[in-house]
Amino acid sequence: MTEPAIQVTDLVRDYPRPRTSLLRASPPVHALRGVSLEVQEGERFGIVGESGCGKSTLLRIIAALDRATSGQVVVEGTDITRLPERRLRFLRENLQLVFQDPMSSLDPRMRVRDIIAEPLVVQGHPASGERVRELLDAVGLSADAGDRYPHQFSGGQRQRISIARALAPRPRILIADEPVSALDVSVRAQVLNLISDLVDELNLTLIFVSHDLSVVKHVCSRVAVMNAGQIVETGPTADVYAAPTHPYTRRLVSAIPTLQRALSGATTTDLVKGVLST
Amino acid sequence: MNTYLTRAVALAGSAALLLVAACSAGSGTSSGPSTGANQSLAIGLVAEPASLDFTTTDGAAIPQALLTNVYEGLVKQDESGKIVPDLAKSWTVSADRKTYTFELVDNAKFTNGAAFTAADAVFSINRVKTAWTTSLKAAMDVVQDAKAVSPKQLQVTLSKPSNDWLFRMTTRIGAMFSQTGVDKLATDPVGTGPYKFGSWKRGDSIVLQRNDAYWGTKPFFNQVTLKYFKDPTALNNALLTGTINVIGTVQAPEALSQFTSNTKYQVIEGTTNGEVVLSFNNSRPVFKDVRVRQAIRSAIDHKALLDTCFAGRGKLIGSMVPPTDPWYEDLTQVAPYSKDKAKSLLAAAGATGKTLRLRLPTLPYATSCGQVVKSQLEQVGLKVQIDQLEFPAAWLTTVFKNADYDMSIIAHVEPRDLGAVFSPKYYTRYDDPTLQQDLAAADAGDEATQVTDMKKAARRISEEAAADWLFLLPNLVVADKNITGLPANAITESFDLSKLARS
Amino acid sequence: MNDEGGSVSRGAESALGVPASDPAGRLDGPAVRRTAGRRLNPSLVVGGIIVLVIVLTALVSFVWTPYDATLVDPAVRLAKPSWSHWFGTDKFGRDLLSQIMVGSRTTLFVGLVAVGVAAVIGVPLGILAAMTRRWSSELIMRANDLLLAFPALLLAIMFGAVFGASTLTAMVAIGIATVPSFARVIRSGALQVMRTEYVLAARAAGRRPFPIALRHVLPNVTSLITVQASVSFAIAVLAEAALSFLGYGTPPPTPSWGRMLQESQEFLFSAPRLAVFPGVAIAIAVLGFNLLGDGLRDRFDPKLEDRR
Amino acid sequence: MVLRLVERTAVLLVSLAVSSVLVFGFMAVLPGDPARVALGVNASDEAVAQLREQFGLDRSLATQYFDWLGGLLHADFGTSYVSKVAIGPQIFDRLQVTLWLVVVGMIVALVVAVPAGTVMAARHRKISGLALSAISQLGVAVPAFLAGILLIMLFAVKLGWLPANGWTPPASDPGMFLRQLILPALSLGLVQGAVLTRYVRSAVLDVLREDYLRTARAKGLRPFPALWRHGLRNAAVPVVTVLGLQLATLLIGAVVVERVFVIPGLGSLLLDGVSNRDLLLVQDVVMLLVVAVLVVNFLVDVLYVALDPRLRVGQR
Repeated sequence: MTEPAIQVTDLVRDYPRPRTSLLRASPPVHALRGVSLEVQEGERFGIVGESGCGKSTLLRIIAALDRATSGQVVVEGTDITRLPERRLRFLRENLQLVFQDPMSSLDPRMRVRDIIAEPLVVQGHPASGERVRELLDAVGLSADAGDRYPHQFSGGQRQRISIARALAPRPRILIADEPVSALDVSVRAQVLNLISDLVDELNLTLIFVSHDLSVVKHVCSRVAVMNAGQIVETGPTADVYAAPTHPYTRRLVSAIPTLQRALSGATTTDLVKGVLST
Repeated sequence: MNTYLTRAVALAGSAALLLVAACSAGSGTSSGPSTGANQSLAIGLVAEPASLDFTTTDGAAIPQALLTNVYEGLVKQDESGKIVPDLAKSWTVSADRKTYTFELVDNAKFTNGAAFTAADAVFSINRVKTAWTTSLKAAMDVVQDAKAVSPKQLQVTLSKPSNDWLFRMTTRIGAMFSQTGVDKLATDPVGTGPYKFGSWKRGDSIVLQRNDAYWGTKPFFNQVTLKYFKDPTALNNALLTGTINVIGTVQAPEALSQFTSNTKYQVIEGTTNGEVVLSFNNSRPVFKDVRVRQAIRSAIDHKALLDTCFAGRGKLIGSMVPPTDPWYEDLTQVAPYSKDKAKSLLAAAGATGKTLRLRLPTLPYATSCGQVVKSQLEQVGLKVQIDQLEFPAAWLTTVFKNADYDMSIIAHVEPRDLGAVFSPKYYTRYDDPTLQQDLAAADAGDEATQVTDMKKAARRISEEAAADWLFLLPNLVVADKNITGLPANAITESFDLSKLARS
Repeated sequence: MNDEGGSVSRGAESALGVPASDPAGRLDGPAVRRTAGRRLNPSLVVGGIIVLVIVLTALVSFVWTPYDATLVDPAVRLAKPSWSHWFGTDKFGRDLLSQIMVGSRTTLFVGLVAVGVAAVIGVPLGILAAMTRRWSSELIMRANDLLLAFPALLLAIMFGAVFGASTLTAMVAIGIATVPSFARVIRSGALQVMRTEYVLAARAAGRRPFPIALRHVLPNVTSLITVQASVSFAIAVLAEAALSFLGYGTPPPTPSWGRMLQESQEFLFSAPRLAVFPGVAIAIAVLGFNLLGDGLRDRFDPKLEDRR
Repeated sequence: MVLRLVERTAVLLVSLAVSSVLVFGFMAVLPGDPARVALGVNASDEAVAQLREQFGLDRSLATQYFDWLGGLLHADFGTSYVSKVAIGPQIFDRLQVTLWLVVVGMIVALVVAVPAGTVMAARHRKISGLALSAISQLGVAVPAFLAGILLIMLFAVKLGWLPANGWTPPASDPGMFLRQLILPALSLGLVQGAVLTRYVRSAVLDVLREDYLRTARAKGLRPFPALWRHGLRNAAVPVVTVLGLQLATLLIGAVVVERVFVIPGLGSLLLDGVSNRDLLLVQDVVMLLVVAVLVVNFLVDVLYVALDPRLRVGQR
């Protein structure tokens, strides 16, 4: 293990804001203000923070779906920060994502079979029905699920389809962006366990993002706490959970009882925030 | 209306104009009602002029409004078609029929205050050759010299005898202008007539005011508004709701029933000069064969056609002569309706199954009649393809100028236009030396010769089927019951307002 | 999301983007989702039936009409409705029912040409505007605004003057004038699609922009296209009637409801039925396509669900 | 906000410039030499050449364009090739007429649409709301000229209450002006109102579903007072937008209505110009209409910002 799977150095992402004055440029929105982190191969790394703290932006830059204003992202030894899209093939094969919203993450006009096979088709692998069935099986869906459309599935099942799609090109890195926060409480654990099992089984590097410290604790060995575009604390999950050093982390940890309550139902506001931040 | 309307077609275009032209009576006779009433009248017409200057702008709309009302000529036509005095009290013709001497009225004055003299007449006649730009000016080419013998005597010398010239002097080219009043013809016409130009609300109406300094019998109405309607239904509605008092031009004869059944209105039906012609392009090989032309004439059931596309109003004619011309003869039986004859003629000519392009101007009567013609011709084994060309611009260029057509339908409304229409230079491309000889003889001879020769010419084009004459447009006028002085026939270019009155 | 910026202009624009023909005006909602198992709404059913009837009538008219629709028969002109002529005849003695039947072909032709032209140009433009970068997108939408300033009827009249009046030229002009509303609506829909996570997933899988447009964006804006097409269809039918009234519409002898209405004018008093039949036909057709559009929109737009 | 105004103004100016090039270009590629068209089929080449010189058509296209544009900026619309009369005063006259028609038509549309749309939304589950919806659907389906013809038949010809057509300037006879204005304004406004009604309905429905209105109703306010106090301002935003767009439709709808009611407005001027091939006149009128639409869109945009406090801040 000579090099980290992902190395992020001093990442900054500003969004322009429309001018409101003739004379001065408007101050930009600072989504990321100098984020650095390292994820080792095979590690399960959690990122936790409130909605709007920059988690999603960070993930997108790591996945080369967005571009940094400054800073550097190195994935498996390659600096992807300035690479043009056509030279990102290795990244597209080795790094996949699972998204938060089970409603929006699957194209409603495609059959599940085609959804799962999409990365394979795009990357020129022979899109064998064999592989799709294998993946459906791996995420716990029956083989005939491939013939159906996403709207015929529940939220939890859709998330399983998302996971199957992410795993299709046999990636080495899996990024999960709040994969369970939009799900019913009853199925959250199932999906979490599925991710956890698959990561073990396939020996993946996992980056797991959540606003919910307790969920992260359940899955990840190491965690970074983000607030307002910055990482305020990094460390083994257990340590951070047990002895938070940063005031913000302390607040998060102390809020867990409330979160417990949230888990049992009163999640509307959180969810709305979550939806708005994406 | 554009300047490029030539001769007959000029008027033809706006079906209306022709329909309306009212005829004028001798103004010397004092049969009109007394003036002094401060009454006004509104007349609904169809085509609005684009300009008030008919010396540079073609089209029937301007003389319809201004001739005999604002402008007067030396002579004019009465309702029976006879040429009678106007600004000339009398005239004599020399023995060689080349010199005309006119005695002018004494007290005529232009509305700009200037007196009308022989010098103005010379100026007006010469100005046709120099300043006019419309194609109608050609009728003045025959004039060799015009001179003022005295302020009230005018002498005009022609280069060759021409009956037609004096007749043309009753039309717009004979209009008398003031030497000091031709600066703003397009917007401020100056003439000697019973009315003077009042105002013009473009897109809406022209107002004429009574000329209180008029030399002849002053008109009854103090003010006449000529209101223009593009839409025939709107025109009818305007009369029904009292916005206007007279429909000068009924464009939708089918709608007449609502007036005939109503005692508040009078409907006047007479004739016009407007022959609705199904014209053939005689330069096309298929039409060089007289049998094809005759077949088409026989194939058309004119009575049914008139009933269908003009509600049966109008008159059937067999040649290019309206009943108001002295040389009129009923020629409708030259080519009686017979499908069998048409079929056999076509078969003999080997033209059965041929496709003909009927290129119609976008005018209501042409569109209507075209569909009937198509249907009737197809029943005898011809194929007809209808094209619509926007009138005036597209039709004039394609059909009239370039003769790129097989058949067309248009009303030729200029008076006495037989010779002009059936000529090799015209869009009919009708090249017939015999006809030209007859016409030349008619123009040069005395009045009796003229009638004989014109009859010959009219019969010849009918027998040769130079075209088919679908019908003669009727003069359909609807007015409030109490309006008097409306002429039955419309055979001049103007809508004569001078004799109108309210009883 | 890097176009989170210019929200002011976007907001204003997408609201402006609601075409004059988008009565519910909710096209910027997440119409990209499909919800199944909804009960049929009355607009959709009624509109669908009307449109179906028109299409069937047009099809039937190819093989059968009571009479030849262009056959002139002076003997029966202006006949009142009877067993032999259900709707009566016009001044040429042509059977009105046959003309109405054949006229439905013209109506469909009119709509198909206009909507076809608008969709073929407008849909790609809208998608392009949604997927390209700010300045080029801005350029497309500004050009679009500019085109919007050239009213349809005006374009049709000018085209008629230049190329000669025909149904085709008039409707190409109407189609071109309809491009902006298509482009706007499709753009706002495509922007929504571009924000979805399945597009992100496709990008993460390495899909390039063009395949994304084809595989994901286009299929997911088809509902918008259908709605817009249906509403534009209604507008085209109205435009043809107006153009016929002005003399720039379908030339004779092709039967057209618009021209029938125009020709009926001089009979308003003596035979009003001549105006009634084509007038009602036009109104029903427009109603049908509008209802269909509304129905489709309601069906595709889950936000509207709680309104019903 | 100031910046936004500047930006919009810049866009407007560029749009105006581009559209002037388009309009000029379209006229320039029209088949037919304007001078020949004006003089007619039989004109001699010399006469055509002379007229070309007189109209300045012998100069380069660029010179002609800038000359035309320069004229427009000084409100000089040039002289008609056909009637030889200055175009500016004509356009100005006709524009006044059309503006009356459009503005009053718009007022009619608003007076119809706002209450009807609000009722339709507030009672969208009730019979009265559905009935109104059905009526508005029918209204949208009727061509404006047909509505005009029907109104004339009923109110002018059958009942004789109002004149069937015609136009009197307000200054010369205000009573007649109003009587003649009623029917055309109604036929323009009712049809447009039917379209607008449906926007009002959907805007009000949106507002009705907003939380603050639910709160207001929860507090016991009845639906209409609740709407009145809280909703209409918010509903006004999309409605104003549509209204702006409709103004363009109205301008063109006026062309047809002017024909039905024999009103000497801009529309009839345009149609006459087209059929007379009075190219410069057509060019001027088209340009004027395009300018009007662009400027209205601009104003709507500005108004939009003013009406919506959220947008005023410049952020969501």
